[in-house]
Amino acid sequence: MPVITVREALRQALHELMQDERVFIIGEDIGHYGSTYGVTAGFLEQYGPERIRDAPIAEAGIVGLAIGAALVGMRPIAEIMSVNFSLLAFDQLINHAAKIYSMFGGQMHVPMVLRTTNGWTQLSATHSQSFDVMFAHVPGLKVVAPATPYDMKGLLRASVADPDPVIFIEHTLMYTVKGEVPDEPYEVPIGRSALVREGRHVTVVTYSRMVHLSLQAAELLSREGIEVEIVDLRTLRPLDMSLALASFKKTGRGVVVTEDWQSFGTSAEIAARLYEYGFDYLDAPIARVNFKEVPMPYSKNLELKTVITVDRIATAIRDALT
Amino acid sequence: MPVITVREALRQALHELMQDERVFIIGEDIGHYGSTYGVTAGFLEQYGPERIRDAPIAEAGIVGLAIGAALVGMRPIAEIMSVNFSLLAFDQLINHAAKIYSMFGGQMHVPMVLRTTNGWTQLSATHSQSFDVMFAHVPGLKVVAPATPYDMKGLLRASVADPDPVIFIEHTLMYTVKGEVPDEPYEVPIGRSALVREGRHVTVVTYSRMVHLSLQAAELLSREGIEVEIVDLRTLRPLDMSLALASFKKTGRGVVVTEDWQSFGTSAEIAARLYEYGFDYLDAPIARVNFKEVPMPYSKNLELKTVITVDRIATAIRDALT
Amino acid sequence: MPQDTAQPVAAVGDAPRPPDGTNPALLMELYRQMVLIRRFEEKCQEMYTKAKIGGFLHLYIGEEATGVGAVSALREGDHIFTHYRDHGHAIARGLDVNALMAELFGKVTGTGKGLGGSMHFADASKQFWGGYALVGCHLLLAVGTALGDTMQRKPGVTMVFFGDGATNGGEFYEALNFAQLWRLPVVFVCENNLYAMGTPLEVHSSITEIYRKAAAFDMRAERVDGNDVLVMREAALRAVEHARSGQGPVLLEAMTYRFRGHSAQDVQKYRSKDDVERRRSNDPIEVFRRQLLAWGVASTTDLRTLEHTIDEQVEAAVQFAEASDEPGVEWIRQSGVYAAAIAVDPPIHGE
Amino acid sequence: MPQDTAQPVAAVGDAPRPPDGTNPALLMELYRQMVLIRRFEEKCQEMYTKAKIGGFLHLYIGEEATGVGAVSALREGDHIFTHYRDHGHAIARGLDVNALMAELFGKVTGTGKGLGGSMHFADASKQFWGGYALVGCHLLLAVGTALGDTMQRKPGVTMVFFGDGATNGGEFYEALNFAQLWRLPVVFVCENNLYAMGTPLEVHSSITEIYRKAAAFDMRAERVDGNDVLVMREAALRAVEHARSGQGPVLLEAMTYRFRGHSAQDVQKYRSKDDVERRRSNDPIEVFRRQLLAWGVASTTDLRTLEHTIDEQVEAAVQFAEASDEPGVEWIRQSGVYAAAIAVDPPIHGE
Ligand SMILES: Cc1ncc(C[n+]2csc(CCOP(=O)(O)OP(=O)(O)O)c2C)c(N)n1
Ligand SMILES: Cc1ncc(C[n+]2csc(CCOP(=O)(O)OP(=O)(O)O)c2C)c(N)n1
Ligand SMILES: [Mg+2]
Ligand SMILES: [Mg+2]
Repeated sequence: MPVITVREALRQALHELMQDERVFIIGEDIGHYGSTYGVTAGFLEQYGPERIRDAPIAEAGIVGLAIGAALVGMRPIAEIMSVNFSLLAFDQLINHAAKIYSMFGGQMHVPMVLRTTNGWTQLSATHSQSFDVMFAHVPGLKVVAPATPYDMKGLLRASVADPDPVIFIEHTLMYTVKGEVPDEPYEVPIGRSALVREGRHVTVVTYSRMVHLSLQAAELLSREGIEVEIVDLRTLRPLDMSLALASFKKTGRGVVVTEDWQSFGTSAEIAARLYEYGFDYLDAPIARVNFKEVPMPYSKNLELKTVITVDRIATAIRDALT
Repeated sequence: MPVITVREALRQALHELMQDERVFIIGEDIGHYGSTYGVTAGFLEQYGPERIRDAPIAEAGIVGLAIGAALVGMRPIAEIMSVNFSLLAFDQLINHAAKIYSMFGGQMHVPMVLRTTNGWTQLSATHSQSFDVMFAHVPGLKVVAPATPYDMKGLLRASVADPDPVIFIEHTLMYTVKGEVPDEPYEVPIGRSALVREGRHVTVVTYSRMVHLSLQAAELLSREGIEVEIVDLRTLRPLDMSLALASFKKTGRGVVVTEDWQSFGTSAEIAARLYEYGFDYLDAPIARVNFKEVPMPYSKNLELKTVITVDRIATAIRDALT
Repeated sequence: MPQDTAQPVAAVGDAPRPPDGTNPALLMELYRQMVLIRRFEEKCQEMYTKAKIGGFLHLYIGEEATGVGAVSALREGDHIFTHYRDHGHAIARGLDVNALMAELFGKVTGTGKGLGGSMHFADASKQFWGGYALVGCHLLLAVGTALGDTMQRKPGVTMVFFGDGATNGGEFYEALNFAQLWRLPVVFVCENNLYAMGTPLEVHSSITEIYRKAAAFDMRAERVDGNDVLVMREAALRAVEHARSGQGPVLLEAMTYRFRGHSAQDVQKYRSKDDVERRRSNDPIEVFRRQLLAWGVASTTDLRTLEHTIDEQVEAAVQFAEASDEPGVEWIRQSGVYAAAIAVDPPIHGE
Repeated sequence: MPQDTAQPVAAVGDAPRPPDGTNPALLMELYRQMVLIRRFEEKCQEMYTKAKIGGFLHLYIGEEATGVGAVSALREGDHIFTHYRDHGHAIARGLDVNALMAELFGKVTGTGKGLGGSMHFADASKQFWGGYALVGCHLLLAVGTALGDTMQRKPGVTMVFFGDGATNGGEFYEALNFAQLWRLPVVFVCENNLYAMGTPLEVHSSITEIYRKAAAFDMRAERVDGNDVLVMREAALRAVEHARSGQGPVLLEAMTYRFRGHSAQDVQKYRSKDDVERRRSNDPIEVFRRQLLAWGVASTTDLRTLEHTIDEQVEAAVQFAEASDEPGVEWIRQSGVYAAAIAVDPPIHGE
């Protein structure tokens, strides 16, 4: 199977999806500029300005228009280049996209996808956040955050095919991550977690970029005789805990790694579920590894102390075993 | 001590605060209309339009202006009449109010308060939500959600006196709740939970309106010989778990009651902390009582099945003991 | 230049005969709709007092000419979005009055199966995409359907209703910019009833001639007398034609007035009884009724008969709503939340 | 009427002598600031390439006349807000160049102790309230300081900078409405450099004369040549005077152009090298330099000496930044998050 980057996998998926006339892309700087992270570079030239819609800087508008177009049979892919800007579209996402199906008694539905990115690299406090927990909290939204090129392609296709609004979360530091991806079209189902590494001593539950850091930590620890099992959630809503719980029953020890602030963040729900459903197998408190709870500092030195490193994960795993 | 309603307690606090020339109130329909929930009724007449500022329907604007005014020495109290509309101001709250102190290296701070309301009563999907978890997740914000008239007055005063941005969450179904409130000014400190009922069998951790329903459930259960201890968190960020943990060490059993969706909601963090820090005292999984995870239906019948009732709390407590 | 696109206030229709192109049947139909809205709303108030209806109730009484005139300019295939004050637009678009009353009663036979209530009337089969309760935020959805239609080469026009208060929020301006930038077929109808809840127009908006806000986008705009159903209809026809022919969106500012409070809770401190009485003397239904009689379109008996039929229709709607069942618990399961619910293990709380 | 408040494009300052009220010292000061900005920015680019500076870097090269001219119209007690492209405004306001470079290096001697970086220069002591990175959203804060000043009967004027791209987001309009509604002393300065990142003006905005957007609020507005520092200054003086005298806010649209990419990452696919070269021939610094020489304000030697001093100053700033310490870990504790941190038990994660 060809080995390609996350960026390439997303491009493949988008090219395939653009074969469907109902699909179009709307977002800032996706066309003339050439795409902030290169995902849609060349698309304007290939598909034209009607289907690659460079939008004004109006995030509420981008999402609102996508919802409206979805109501009348289109399959819009809206892009908000950084999740930090998505706060401006929260009303459209939470009060509109997430509600329309249910509030009108199932008469209509909103098959739109919002592609957006988490990420950081000395971008300071307002450009380095994750709002995963805010999206995942909202019934009516589906929330997908894949980690591998394979899942990126398969889940993006599944998201666009899905009749409900999907928040599709990428990561700026993951576009160059490589992996095997079949050339042909395929879908990875929304709402299914994946076992990405087998082990018997401890269960790590994680998703998105932290899958890769957890894998690296596991490699380190393997040399110390610690065998880590890793579950990639892939989807946050609905949340499939079945594999994580199965693993936890085996290991009795859990570490949850999520790239957001700890308090009231995604790791709280994941840990709470492990405790609730894995109660009889609990051998130790479940550890949580997260950002330090501060607005991200610009200074590289401090930033690296705020974010999650392979070392911090490895330490948390070691601690969980003692 | 005089017994007054939550509404009266808030009015007292606001009248006292208005003695400080730096304080003003900005929000929709707080003046001419007479205030949606009556809290500022008569204020326009008493303090005039310069300090009781009826704002256009522009929630981002209301919060943004409050931030700016706070920077130059005012003590703005912004009001968003329903938390459901606050999504429109999320960027101002999260990317601005919460960041300014830290991002500029402590040069300036934002002493503003946002008063807003949770609540429901056949208001359907977009007017019945709680976003407590979203606020509580954000370092840089302080998040207060009192339950009693006494705490409403004392915490509102503390919030306005605080140099940092505070989200002050009221509840539309609580304005008529009564309790003892001293006439004179006093403050209740932000970040301190309270023990509101002593018991020895089970610990209920909750806040805001659910304190009252939990108290009612406790009365019911008391007749069955079950003595429930109840901790009112009062503040969500920073989260003071000391009393809850002390109680949990005694009872080994916990029930978390929060009026929001369960998945990725406030109860997840509260439960996770009980598990983490109370691990050695755990006798049973901690129960969580929440809204059903659906957009709120209008139909009264379904709404009552979606929200939390005294009965549901009582049942959860009984279950936690078996 | 902006001012070129703006028209003076149209005069109240006091012409000696109906305008060209309005035949008696059409005139009677407009009258029927206006009266049906009025009687429906009066019944709602009654049912609210009896606690048959809950939540917020925003009545359209006094504004009937605006909704009826505007919606009459649309045809099948066109789209409507509106706000929480949506009863009038729904009835004008021909939504089933039984289903509307059932919706208010929270019954499964309601337009939204009782899930939405007063603020969320909708009928997808009529492309009446619903009433929305976040002031001004639905305008963006309306621009979206217009975009979708355009991309699919469909001839539909989208009409969206909102109040004067909705023209200060950012979404209003974002919507106008998108619509004009991409020349989308949207007719924005601002119902200027002089108040946003209890806040007077001049207190909430830096300019009080709302149509002039379109100047920021070089958008065609017009202020019209929304109290006169025929004037409103003419203006809407012009606007719809402009939009449908690919010339871009239009902003219509309809001058109107609500005779009741903002919602059933409103005690109306912000205006006097006298103010309201003065406006009532210009009741759009009375004005139109006098015209119909003067023009010989109908006799007093004709109108009485019609009004009687309408009363019966509204009464029947109440019976229908009363007799209907409540929605089932599937609506508070995931199957009521998603078009394609996904089962997971352990299940989502609430299953 | 809206058009009355709008002025024609002011002509490029090609007058045979400097305008009244500009003495040689002032002219030299303006020139010094422009050159300092240019050299500072060039040095930033160099340091970015050397990885001394990280994150996003948005240079002000080509736009110096706008920021310098506008800021020169302010006095002590006035306020400034700006966007992420904030270096020029900070230097024009007299922020310490050493501290600015240290900020870019992420050092504790930086204006924001190294917490903010390039996008977040600030100096509260100069009421330079900072650079903000959410396009258009800081305009509301600026209206807020103006409100605060007004309520405290202080004579301050708030000036806020933003780009052409920022005039399509809802916050821009909300800000203008609040400012005009309450007649607040705000000068909105739109730096129209014809692109929002890589999206051309006519692709993102339904009208390309940004100043005309003020018509929606009856706000005074003017389009000026932001390439000519004296023209810019004159317009800003008029606007500030208007605002300070209680007549309300003003929107200035400054026509300008950036010679570099949007940020250091930009490969500028959206415009040709030729386009940029053509604009470079009208470099605002060169234009002003020629004027100073022609007017006899300075000799070539004077200017060279000045430029040399500036080079040394920038070099010294690099040395200063390099030699400074990194911020301490207290900034990633709660004490670095809150003006009044509250200790709780168990402590917040990260303590
Ligand atoms: C975003 C938002 N803010 C505030 C409200 C509360 N609210 C509901 S209706 C209303 C007044 C709207 O006035 P207008 O737009 O003039 O419409 P009208 O009710 O007069 O028809 C307000 C403030 C809301 N529903 N949504
Ligand atoms: C709300 C928001 N949306 C998008 C962005 C990404 N972004 C940063 S600068 C920019 C372009 C802004 O253009 P303009 O306002 O013209 O200012 P200029 O950079 O040209 O000075 C964009 C889209 C952002 N920072 N904030
Ligand atoms: Mg109104
Ligand atoms: Mg620009």
